[in-house]
Amino acid sequence: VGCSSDDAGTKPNEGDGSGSGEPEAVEGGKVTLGMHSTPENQFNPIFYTSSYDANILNFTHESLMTQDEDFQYQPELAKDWEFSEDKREITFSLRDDVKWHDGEPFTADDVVFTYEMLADPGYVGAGGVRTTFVNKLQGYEEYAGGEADTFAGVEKVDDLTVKFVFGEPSVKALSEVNFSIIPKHVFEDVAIGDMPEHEGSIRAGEVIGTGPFKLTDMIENEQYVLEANKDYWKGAPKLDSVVWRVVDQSVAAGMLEQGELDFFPEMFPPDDAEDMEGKEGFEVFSQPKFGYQYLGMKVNYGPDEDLNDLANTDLWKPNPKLENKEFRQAIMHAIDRQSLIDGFLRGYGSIIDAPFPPASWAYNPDEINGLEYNLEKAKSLLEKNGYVDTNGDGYVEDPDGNELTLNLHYPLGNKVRERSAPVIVEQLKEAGIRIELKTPMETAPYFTWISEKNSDEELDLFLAGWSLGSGDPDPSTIHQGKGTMNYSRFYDEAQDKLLEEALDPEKAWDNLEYRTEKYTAWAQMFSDNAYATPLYIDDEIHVYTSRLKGIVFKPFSYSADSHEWYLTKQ
Amino acid sequence: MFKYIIRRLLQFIPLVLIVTMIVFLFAYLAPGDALSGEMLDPNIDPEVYEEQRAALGLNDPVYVQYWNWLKRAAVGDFGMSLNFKGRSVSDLIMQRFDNTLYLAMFSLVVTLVVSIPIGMYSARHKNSLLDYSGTTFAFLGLATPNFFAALLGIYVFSFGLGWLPTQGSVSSTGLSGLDEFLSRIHHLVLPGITLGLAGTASYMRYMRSEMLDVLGSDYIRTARAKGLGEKTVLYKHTLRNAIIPIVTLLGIEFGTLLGGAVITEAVFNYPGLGTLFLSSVQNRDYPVLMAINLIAAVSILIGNLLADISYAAIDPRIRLN
Amino acid sequence: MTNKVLVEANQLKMYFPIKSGIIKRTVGHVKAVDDVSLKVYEGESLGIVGESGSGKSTLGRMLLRLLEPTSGEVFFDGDNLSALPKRQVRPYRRDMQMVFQDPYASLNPRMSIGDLLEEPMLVHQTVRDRGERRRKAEELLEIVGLPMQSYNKYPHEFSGGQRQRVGIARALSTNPRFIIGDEPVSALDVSIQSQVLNLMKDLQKQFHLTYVFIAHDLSVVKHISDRVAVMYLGRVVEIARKKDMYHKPLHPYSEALIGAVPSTDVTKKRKRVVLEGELPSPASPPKGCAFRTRCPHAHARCKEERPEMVEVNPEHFAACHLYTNEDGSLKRGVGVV
Amino acid sequence: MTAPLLKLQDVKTYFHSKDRIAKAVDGVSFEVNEGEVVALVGESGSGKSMTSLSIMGLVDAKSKELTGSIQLSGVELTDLSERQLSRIRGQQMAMIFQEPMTSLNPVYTIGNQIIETLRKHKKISKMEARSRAMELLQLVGFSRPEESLKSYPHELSGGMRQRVMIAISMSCNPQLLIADEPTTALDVTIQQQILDLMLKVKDELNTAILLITHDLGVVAETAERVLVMYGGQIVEEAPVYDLFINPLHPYTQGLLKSMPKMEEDKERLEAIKGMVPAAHKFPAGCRFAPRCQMATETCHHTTPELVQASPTRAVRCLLYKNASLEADPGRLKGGVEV
Amino acid sequence: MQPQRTEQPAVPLSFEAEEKSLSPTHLAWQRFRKNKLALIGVCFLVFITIVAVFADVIATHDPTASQLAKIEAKPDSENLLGTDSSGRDNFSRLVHGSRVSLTIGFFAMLCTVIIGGALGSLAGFYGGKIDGLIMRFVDVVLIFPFLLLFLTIVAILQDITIPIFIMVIALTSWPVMCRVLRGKFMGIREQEYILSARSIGCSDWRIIRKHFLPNAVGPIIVAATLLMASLIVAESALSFIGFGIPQPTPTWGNMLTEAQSIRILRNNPEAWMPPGLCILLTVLSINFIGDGLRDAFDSKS
Ligand SMILES: Nc1ncnc2c1ncn2[C@@H]1O[C@H](COP(=O)(O)OP(=O)(O)OP(=O)(O)O)[C@@H](O)[C@H]1O
Ligand SMILES: Nc1ncnc2c1ncn2[C@@H]1O[C@H](COP(=O)(O)OP(=O)(O)OP(=O)(O)O)[C@@H](O)[C@H]1O
Ligand SMILES: [Mg+2]
Ligand SMILES: [Mg+2]
Ligand code: NI
Repeated sequence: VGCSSDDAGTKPNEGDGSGSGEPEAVEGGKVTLGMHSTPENQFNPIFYTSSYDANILNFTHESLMTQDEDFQYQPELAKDWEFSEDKREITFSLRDDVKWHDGEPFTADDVVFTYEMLADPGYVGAGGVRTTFVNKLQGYEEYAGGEADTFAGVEKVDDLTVKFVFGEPSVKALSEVNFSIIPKHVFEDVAIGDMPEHEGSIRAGEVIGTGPFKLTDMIENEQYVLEANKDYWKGAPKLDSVVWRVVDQSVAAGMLEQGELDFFPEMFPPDDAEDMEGKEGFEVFSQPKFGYQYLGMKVNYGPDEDLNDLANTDLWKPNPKLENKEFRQAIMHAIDRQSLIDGFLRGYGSIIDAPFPPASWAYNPDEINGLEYNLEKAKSLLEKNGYVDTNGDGYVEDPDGNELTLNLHYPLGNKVRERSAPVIVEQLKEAGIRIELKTPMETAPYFTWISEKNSDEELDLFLAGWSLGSGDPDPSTIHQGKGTMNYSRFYDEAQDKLLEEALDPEKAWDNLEYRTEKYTAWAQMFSDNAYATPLYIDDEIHVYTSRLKGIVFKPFSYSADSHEWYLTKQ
Repeated sequence: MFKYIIRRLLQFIPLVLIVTMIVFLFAYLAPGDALSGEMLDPNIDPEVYEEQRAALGLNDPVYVQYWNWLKRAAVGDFGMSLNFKGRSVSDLIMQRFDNTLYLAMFSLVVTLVVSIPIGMYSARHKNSLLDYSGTTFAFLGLATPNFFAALLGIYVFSFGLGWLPTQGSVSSTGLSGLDEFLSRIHHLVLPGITLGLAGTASYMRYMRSEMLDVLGSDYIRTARAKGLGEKTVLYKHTLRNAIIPIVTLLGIEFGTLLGGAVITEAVFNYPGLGTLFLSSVQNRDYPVLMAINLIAAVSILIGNLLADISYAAIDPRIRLN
Repeated sequence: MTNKVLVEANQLKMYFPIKSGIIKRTVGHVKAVDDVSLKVYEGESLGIVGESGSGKSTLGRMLLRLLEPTSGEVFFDGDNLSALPKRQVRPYRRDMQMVFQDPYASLNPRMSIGDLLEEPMLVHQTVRDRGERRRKAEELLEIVGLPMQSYNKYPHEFSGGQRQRVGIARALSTNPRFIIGDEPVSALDVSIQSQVLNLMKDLQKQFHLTYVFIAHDLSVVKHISDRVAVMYLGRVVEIARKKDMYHKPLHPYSEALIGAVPSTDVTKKRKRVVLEGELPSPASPPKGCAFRTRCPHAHARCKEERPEMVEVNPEHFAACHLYTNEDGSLKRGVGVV
Repeated sequence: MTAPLLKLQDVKTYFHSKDRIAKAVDGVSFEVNEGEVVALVGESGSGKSMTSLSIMGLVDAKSKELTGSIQLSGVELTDLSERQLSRIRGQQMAMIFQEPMTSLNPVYTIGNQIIETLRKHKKISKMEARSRAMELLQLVGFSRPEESLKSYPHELSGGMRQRVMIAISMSCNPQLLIADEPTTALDVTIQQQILDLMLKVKDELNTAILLITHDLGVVAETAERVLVMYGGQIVEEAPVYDLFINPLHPYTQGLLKSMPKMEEDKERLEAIKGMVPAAHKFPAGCRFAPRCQMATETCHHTTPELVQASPTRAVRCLLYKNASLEADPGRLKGGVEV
Repeated sequence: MQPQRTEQPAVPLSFEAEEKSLSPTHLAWQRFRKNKLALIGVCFLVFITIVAVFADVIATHDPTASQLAKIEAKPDSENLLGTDSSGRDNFSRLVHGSRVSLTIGFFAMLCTVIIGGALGSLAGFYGGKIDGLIMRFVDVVLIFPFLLLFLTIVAILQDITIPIFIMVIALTSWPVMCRVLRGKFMGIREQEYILSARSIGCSDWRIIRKHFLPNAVGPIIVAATLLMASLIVAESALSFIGFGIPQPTPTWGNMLTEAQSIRILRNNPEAWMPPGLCILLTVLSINFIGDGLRDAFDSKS
């Protein structure tokens, strides 16, 4: 697929047209990119976990399909595909001109191998987390459980044809199988347990993909050198190399100005972005991220011991403080979300009215209400439900007249989220709700804690974020009663039903309108039930030197056509 | 002298053992199995869970666990990192250890090269301009938080003047020989100086007061009475005596540097043990945490040992007892 | 001076362990005091002289049970102090006191003279009334010749001699019967030293005190003592009445020691025994007679056998093989002059 | 008689501090001849050490003020630069200090410390210096000088260190040796050895010794001439025999009487009351007057001068100014050379 | 028996009768008063303490309240020092921060002194085995760098609040104090006046109380002040890496952390300069006071 800024990016590279005349392109050249945390140095797509490793993998590995700015799937390693009648099978025909970085041809064997590995009985034990890409496929349970010798879910038809077989028809089928392919010839003799430590997963020069760049050198934790793959099937990249450097967010602006960095994608701090926008020689591009931040409420605790029975709502215990729906709504109305965006995000963000990214087709804000900031309404809801300040301390007591304090937990790591926590406390104070702000925890232990500390009454409110990736907007994982990330432990039959309906293959197949309708109805119920408040979507901010051209920004990716990137003279 | 070193080495062993015990205890207290880095999935079948625990030796008596861990630690096997999937702790540490070592060494050298001459000069020329400036610098150095000095340094020398790099340990890959060395030094200047700031300040003061003490001592009066020139008195008789107490401090300073490295490395994104430690704290990567603690403690012990040996080398009184 | 024994030391030994190695093993002992027996009669003053490190202070401290002896006993007024548990020794402290060498270090710099003088009365509850205590303290000041205003002052405001007076007053404050002076004048200048010596002599008479007076200055000891004991390497080598000791020392060491004192008598030039070498280390004293390494009269027997203390002349004891035969009996003709 | 080796004239060493002047040495004049042993006695704080340090040019304080004239072999020391002085120190005049324990540099072998002095002042090779150092050690009574050269100060006892100090000070055959209380820290038996050694060395090398001490016994046995210091001044000067037989100054008399003596038995000592005044608050008039039993009213107002009582004796006391020595012979008992 | 005067006439004392006699503490104070730097230090510290005490009166803004409309605002009449990146009033945070920073510094120091002091004096007083045991313990703790130890404990505890922060500081930094006190006690133990007290029959407790402590108090205070200074610096450093007192509690360290961003460093000096200066000046003052006290207590000078 020939890609130019015209047919791909929603927002074409602004540098293109500006200035007097087109600056002259230079041959080759090196582009230095900045990221602010160290990768974990795991460059095997089936094992990496950190998004910083993904920064590198994005240049080196490819999947069967790619998505356009409308999230529609477009061919990549697969030329095209077709569904079977019963919608349970997809057959991909692969390109024949793709070569791995080491010159080996890319074939159906690689695809099958990749998915077999994902379903391997030892995969989870070796630290793999990406079973969602295989667990809907036919025969997964048997294969992963070690009962079957072959994986029925993926099948090589011929050297350039692969067939995926689902257990049930799924409307999300394409997104559920679209995963980076790893080379069989490198890993076939490696036991799955040893794969994460294998050279091909960690060593520069040994990491083999099909992408436009190959990882040739690195100083771990500092620099990752990606050199052009001259044999790239879309054509040799225009740049000679792309170098990732790990730099602190706080000095990113300075380093760009110093010319030490050319491009700081996605994570450029919003505070500095304003400054950079005015600067000559730099381009700032921002768009909403593909995820959102929310304030969760622990509506139910439980299950006490056995996390296996997460979905067994009978084992749940209601959190008495948050049982009242209108009280929860009052909390929702008391939060001035726009002020968070204007303040902490410097406007680089937007509020959302439904738990979908605005760029997604599922997002239909006009139809949904009940999330607006309305202090009066919050107060009247409180009063109506008997939450009044009886002892004159400025805070409401619960209907029984007991003092009411909710505690709010939040994780460290995301500066804006950290800063918004105390503001939420204040805003709720305005409404008369007393919040006790708890000591923040580091991200990783925090999420373990909020999902596990279920029997403990010390958790009422929590801040969290949710990222959808570029996949299907289906929110089941976090919002369905049995969802693994349903930290709120909220369950409502009617609401859950809508989610199920939205995925009903009968009606939803290739019918985005139908799904939009269902999701809109669901979103309304979501906001009525008020067990979580979507706070804002922050923008991803990209800052790069004006000399760098050819970047295509999709709502979820900036590196899609990196082989087209080029530099111009000053 | 040789006997002294042997004796010190023998004393070293029980201390290392105690240190390992403490680290083991910490790891034992920490959630999960911080010793092997195996995180057991608590969601699995309790029977299987128990089996796995038993297989990992988690049900053994504490001392057996300690012994097994010690045996593994002795050959550098600290288990797997929880955070860095598929990486062994020793691998992670090896990767960064040399960087921190360079940083600590560089800053130690800067500290000594700056503080000793200035301290000496200040003592010789009490109340001179340089003495006052030195004292002022020392006071300021002790009162300025390390990270703040680092930030100011970046602001002025990297972004203001553009002289020094702010991030990382080397400018690019593929360098070798002299180029690499120079690039590394270039990258060490700012972190090294900020890391050594507090040390420099306090050593300067130490040196000054030690020099003053020694200059007022009887044997210096003797040296003068013998008609020795000022230079001999100063460099031969005073310096060596004044430096003795400083040398003993060096062992401790080594520890301070390792601790300070956590902050300095964080500011400069310097890929050393400090940043690894910090990220391990943030991610509760206990196996890495414990291993770094152990390494730091052992490094300090070695530092102390070296300090003691050099102490003995310059102070003949030590060798007797 | 009566013949009543007030303090008696019986085979006192004090071995300080020398520790070394990783686990601080005891590798040897400093025999600071090695088998010393002596009697102090009520009302007398016994001088103890010897070179630095010969164990004088250690002996003095053991007599007061400020140090636990390695072995041996101390009797005070007939009571065996060594047999008493530590707590029960405290009441005895009223009767026995000490004056220290360094007037600058022996008074707590943070207590006023009044506090210092009253502390013993407080500790022993001898004077319970506050006013009474103050009166007593002022009386003590008067006794040692310090002005009343000193009561509120602090040690740093006094000169060495004055401090030593405070130290003496403090020692007197419990009305003791026995005082040990551990080189109480050696840190003082001659002119001040004589003031303090006079004072101590006066007080002895006035309060019928018994003194053990430790000094390394033989002329001072001679001035103040009735009897003198000479110590060498943790042992008493000679003990005699002052006159006997100074006019006819028996032990070669005493002889040398006395001879070594520079004389102010410019009219006569004396002939002296000058000792070779220095005091051996008390950690490894020579076998046999400890003094033999420096003794001009050392002979074969001195190497082998440790001399016992014998009464060579009445009330004149010495531990030297010059005066005994192989069987331990007194040599003929060496004794009575 | 030839010109004196050392000649001090009206030497004053004052220390200035914010609110006071400490007159540590206040107008001291005396002479030391070649090969002579002169003792400087006085109580603690009387300025003995300051006098000696002033001679050596080693008074080491920013706030000091040194006036008067100090001549060594006719060379005016006060005019010399530090560099010139350092050539004289150790070479022509040497000094031994009171504290043998701290006077040697603990980190160098004694051989090193002796050789360094030799090499500084004499242009000789290392080997020569070494053998000379061994000779010196032999001279001061080390039986195995070869080994002793290699030992460190802490391995030696006090007496041995003091001997090393003597060896160092004698290494360049100085004409003048200043010994500042060289034996006070030592035991009597050792003291005797050290004093004998000093005298022996003196006889061999014909060195003049300025012996500073507060021990009158030492003075009587070692010195030929005595200077008595009190309050930063010399109050009496006399040949040793005369001084002990017939002290003139009431202070000297008091000192002698307050000493317990081996030769005589006294029930009581006669003490001088009070104590030495501090250097920054000397009383007006005669500095000894407040403690003097013979002090008259005038003594408290009039400052006495050092008067030459006889060719060899001088005294600073009004008793001898008002009434000349001859006029009141009754006061002076015994053999004064008049 | 009437005490009779000795024949020796009373010695005229060197001081006049009416001259007021000064205790060593008084003298130390007099020497301290002559130390200009230390006095300036005291003045500044008193000033800061007053500010801390009256923080509510001086700064009327809520130091934790964000004004979202005014983020990183330049100073104006309402926000005298502008606002920080959370829109909180810098001036108010500075003023209230003094309270938190000083309290933390002080209590952390106090706890350290109590733990280290108690163990140190035990070791110094009894010596021998107890001393050996305590000192080995100290050695072992000191083998771990302060920051690593601190962070490890925090990682295990998983929670930081002010009391925990203070306790962990005390747990990790007591050995220093312990050594100071032990050294001092050891020194005092060798003094003759302790022997003198023993010979008089004082109990151990009285000896500690009357003879050890008053003489050790000077060095304790000196060490404690210097410790407090370094703890204030340590607090800010810990804030910087995110292990200090959690936001939004205002501490100087938390404020200074804002300067992490080069932009604020460059554009908003009014945001980081005041807390930076406050830390600097406070630490300097405390150090000056410490030095002054050392000189004052050390009567040799
Ligand atoms: N606490 C101790 N531990 C070990 N050795 C000790 C101790 N106290 C004294 N000694 C040793 O015991 C010996 C005798 O010491 P002591 O103080 O009794 O001598 P002294 O005769 O009083 O000497 P001086 O005249 O110097 O006071 C010395 O060698 C000394 O080093
Ligand atoms: N640097 C100084 N500043 C002020 N006064 C000083 C200084 N050095 C010495 N003094 C004073 O000078 C006086 C004489 O001191 P010096 O040391 O000469 O006495 P000394 O006779 O040697 O006494 P000692 O027998 O104690 O050695 C003393 O009162 C002392 O306080
Ligand atoms: Mg003694
Ligand atoms: Mg002197
Ligand atoms: Ni981050």
